[in-house]
Amino acid sequence: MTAFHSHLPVLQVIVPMLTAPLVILLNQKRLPWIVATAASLCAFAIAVTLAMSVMAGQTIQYSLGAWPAPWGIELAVDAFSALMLLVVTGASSVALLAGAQSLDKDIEHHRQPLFYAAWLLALSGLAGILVTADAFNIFVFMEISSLASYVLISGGPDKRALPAVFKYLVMGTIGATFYLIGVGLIYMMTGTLNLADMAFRIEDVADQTPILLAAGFITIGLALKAAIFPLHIWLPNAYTYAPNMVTVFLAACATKVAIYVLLRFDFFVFQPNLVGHDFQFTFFLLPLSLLAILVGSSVAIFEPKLKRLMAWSSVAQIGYITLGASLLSVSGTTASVLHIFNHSLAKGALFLVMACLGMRIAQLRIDNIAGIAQKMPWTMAAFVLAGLSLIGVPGTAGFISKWYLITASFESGAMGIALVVIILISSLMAVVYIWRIVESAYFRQPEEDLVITEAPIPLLLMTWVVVLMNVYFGFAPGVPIELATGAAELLHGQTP
Amino acid sequence: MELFLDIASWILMSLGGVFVFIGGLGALRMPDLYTRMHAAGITDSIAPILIIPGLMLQAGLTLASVKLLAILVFLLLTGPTASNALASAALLAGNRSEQVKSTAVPESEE
Amino acid sequence: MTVIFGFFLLTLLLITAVAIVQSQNLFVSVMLSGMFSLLLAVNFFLLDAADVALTEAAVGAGISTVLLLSALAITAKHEKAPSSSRVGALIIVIIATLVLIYATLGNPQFADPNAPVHQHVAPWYLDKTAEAIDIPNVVTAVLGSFRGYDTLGEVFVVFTAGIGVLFLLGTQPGPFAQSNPFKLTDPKGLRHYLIPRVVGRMLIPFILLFGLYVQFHGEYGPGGGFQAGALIAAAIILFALLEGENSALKVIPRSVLIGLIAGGALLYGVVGLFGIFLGSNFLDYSVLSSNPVKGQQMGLLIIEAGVGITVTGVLLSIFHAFAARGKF
Amino acid sequence: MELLGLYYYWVFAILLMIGLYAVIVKLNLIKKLIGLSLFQAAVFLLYITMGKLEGGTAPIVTDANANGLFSNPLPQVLILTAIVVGISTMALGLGIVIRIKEEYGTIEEDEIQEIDK
Repeated sequence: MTAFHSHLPVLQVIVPMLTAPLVILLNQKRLPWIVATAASLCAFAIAVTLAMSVMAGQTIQYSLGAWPAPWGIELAVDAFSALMLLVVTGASSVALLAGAQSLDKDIEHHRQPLFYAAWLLALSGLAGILVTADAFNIFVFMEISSLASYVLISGGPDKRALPAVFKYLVMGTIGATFYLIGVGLIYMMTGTLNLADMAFRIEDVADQTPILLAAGFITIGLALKAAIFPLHIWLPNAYTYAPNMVTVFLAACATKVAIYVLLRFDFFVFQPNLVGHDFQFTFFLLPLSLLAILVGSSVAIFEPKLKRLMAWSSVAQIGYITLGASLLSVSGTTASVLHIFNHSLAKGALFLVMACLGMRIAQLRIDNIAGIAQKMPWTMAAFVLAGLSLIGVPGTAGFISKWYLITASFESGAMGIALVVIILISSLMAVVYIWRIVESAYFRQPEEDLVITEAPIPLLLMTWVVVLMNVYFGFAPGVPIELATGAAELLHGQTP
Repeated sequence: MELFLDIASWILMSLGGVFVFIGGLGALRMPDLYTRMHAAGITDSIAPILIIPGLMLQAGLTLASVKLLAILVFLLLTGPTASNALASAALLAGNRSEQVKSTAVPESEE
Repeated sequence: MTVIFGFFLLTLLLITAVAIVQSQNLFVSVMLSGMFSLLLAVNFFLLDAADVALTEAAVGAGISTVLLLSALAITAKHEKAPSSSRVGALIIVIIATLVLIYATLGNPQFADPNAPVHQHVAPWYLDKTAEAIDIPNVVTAVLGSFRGYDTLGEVFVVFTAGIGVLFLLGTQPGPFAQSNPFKLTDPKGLRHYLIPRVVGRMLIPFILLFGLYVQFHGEYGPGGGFQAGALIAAAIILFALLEGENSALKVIPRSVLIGLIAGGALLYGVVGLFGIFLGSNFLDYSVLSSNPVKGQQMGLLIIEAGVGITVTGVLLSIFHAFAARGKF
Repeated sequence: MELLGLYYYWVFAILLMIGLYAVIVKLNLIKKLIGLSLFQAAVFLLYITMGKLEGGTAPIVTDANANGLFSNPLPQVLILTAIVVGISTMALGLGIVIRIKEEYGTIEEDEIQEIDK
């Protein structure tokens, strides 16, 4: 390992972070976009390098300021964070590469430097949460990423973005503050902020009541951030009214990072140490996940607005992720982590298609896209493939994680059959809502003559790259499966 | 000498406390804005003049005394200014006292 | 004595909080929340947190009151009367409070030297500061060096808020500026109000001086970049209120403000990067000088300056953005 | 002293819930933000309370008190950061509220929902 190599965990965060102040100083036409894209690609390259090191069996640790761990802040990259880093930096890079025209349409030129700076800060905030091993540091970076995403969403062309983002701001702040209370209570009982040190010292705490309280606060706070049913109410509007490219970026990774922190705390810190912590999973998370899946899918079926439909489908998909985790087995958690990855691919592709449509149509409603497949054949073909991945048809990435989820459900005994039935029913519901769009686009006659053309080439190209990745990871899912298994074993305290 | 200083400082501080209390009572019980401000002005002006020298007697000839003196000067400058600004703002906003209805109100200070 | 004082202040805090929520007049709410912050600051001081008290006073009673008032000037003065009763929410909140109180009964005893908080990492900071950094204020040492990465994050939170407000509001007067009866800043300032103007002008240099004192004395006493930034921004906001916003913009134009925002944040980051270039880890200041202790002190000085610069820039930009929305 | 310690935690709990109540119940957006800041202030109090040490002083070590007791500096550092985060959120929130007022002409939540229908 070279000297430069050892600095990668911190560079992952500070490359986009320190580029942000540079970006606001640039006001030539294309320069902010070029610099931001370059920084994002650089972060992606770092993430790939880190993932390769992790797969080669290294655990990467880094002490900031050269102060040793429980006193200074430590960064640590393992299989779970490496996988998430790939998702986050990949989503940001794809959205930026694809989005120059789309963002030009949504954001006035003089506001663009500020917008791209906020984008980079959102990226570095999310990356910062993923690499750090310090509970309070997570809070700081969570706030950077949240504040930056409020800014990004508020750039939406519709005025309804503003109330939506205000609601997100209020609920996000409550979530972060709950998390802060939880961390404070744990600190009070253990005297440390380092996650590993915390897990080690919680065992010795005599009175567990404050720790239980802390677990409650942290779980609720992060559930708010992750939009876990029934705390999802900020999500549909925020995703719907954000600029299209921002939706691609945030839908692919923002809530998932909150789920990452939640899983890390629940499995890594609480599960081995708290008596009765299993109940939280069996009696709260499991039923809520099922409700999320069913409610999210049913609302999506009747939703006329396309982006809102996709957002409700995200609520359901978050349900799948938490369902896998609530099975409390290595295979369940593997399915959960894998679904984080695959759902990002599928939903990223779908929102990219929405962005393609958004370039040509003002109002994205099901009725407005009648017959559009004749005019935008490539876009709609991409939609069909991505939709198949979302449903979980064999040969796509979505199938792999659904398969793992079903296998894990069967392992969990008699209740498993019921779970499998629900998973199948909700997949059928996904067929219905994807079909409604396909039917409108392919088989309905346009109301008047549409004078529109195919989406701009860079956008379409990136859409197809992501769609083909869906197919590729459907046939060759080796890398994500290896990282996801590694992550699950890590979370369950088994050394791989 | 020590005892004398102590007694003097306690007398000053207690007197200051009494004025703070009177000011607070006035701010609650007076009929309209201007008379209330008049009462509140007591806590701004006479109370610090009494309390801070009392504290300075306790501190003796130290850096703390110098800081206290600076605070006193600051309070004596800003308190009346704030009252003035508040009163003229109230006047401009059309808040007239019951008692001074007949008094001519300046058009504007512009 | 401390016990009585503590009970008294905490009860006042609660009463103020209830009054803030109860009042329908938003101006009253804002002024009360300024008082709330001052009371909270006094409470922090009683709990030996001098730095936090200073910050809470500067931020809560100073900056956030100014921001809220400028927002009120553009939006609304009164809250609408509530349409329906909210007994349900009240009951839930009361139950949650009782649960919380029950759960805190398991907390370690207040101020107990054997509590885990005082055992594990805290003593190390107290010892190590004297040895490795050699400055009196341990809070500054932890803030700037041991947990300097958090503080870097904090600077970027402020930075994000600054660019966020600039992104949302820009520098144009808003549509409500015309009909707005409450002018935040008269274009001509308070030129015709003799007493506030004279006294205000007299105070500005002293506030600036105090800001610089807080900035550079942070290693010896309570204070540091953030508090100093808030104070310096307050002085310039005062100038803007007295002389008109345009005069303030002549002194520090918008382009300079953007430069301050970006420059302070970059300064902090670059000091961190020097750690990497000089062969150690990010944010390790020891390598900045041949003597590690001197290096740490130098690093702290520079990063505190970076924090101060960014905070000043951001707070002023936010103020100008709000003020421009209500102009004319 | 022990009672005072309990009272600190009670005040934390009550303040937290007063803030939460304001955020949930109040329809005025600025009032919601004020409630949010009360909510955060409660957390500041929790952290600072736990850092207090019997007989301690502020953690500023000079020659005069080198062997004395000091309160825990770490919670204070964390809260310094949290206060800054709080004011940043408030500033951004107010920016959004101003834009909402300009677009909708009101900052009452129910009226905004009425317009959006």
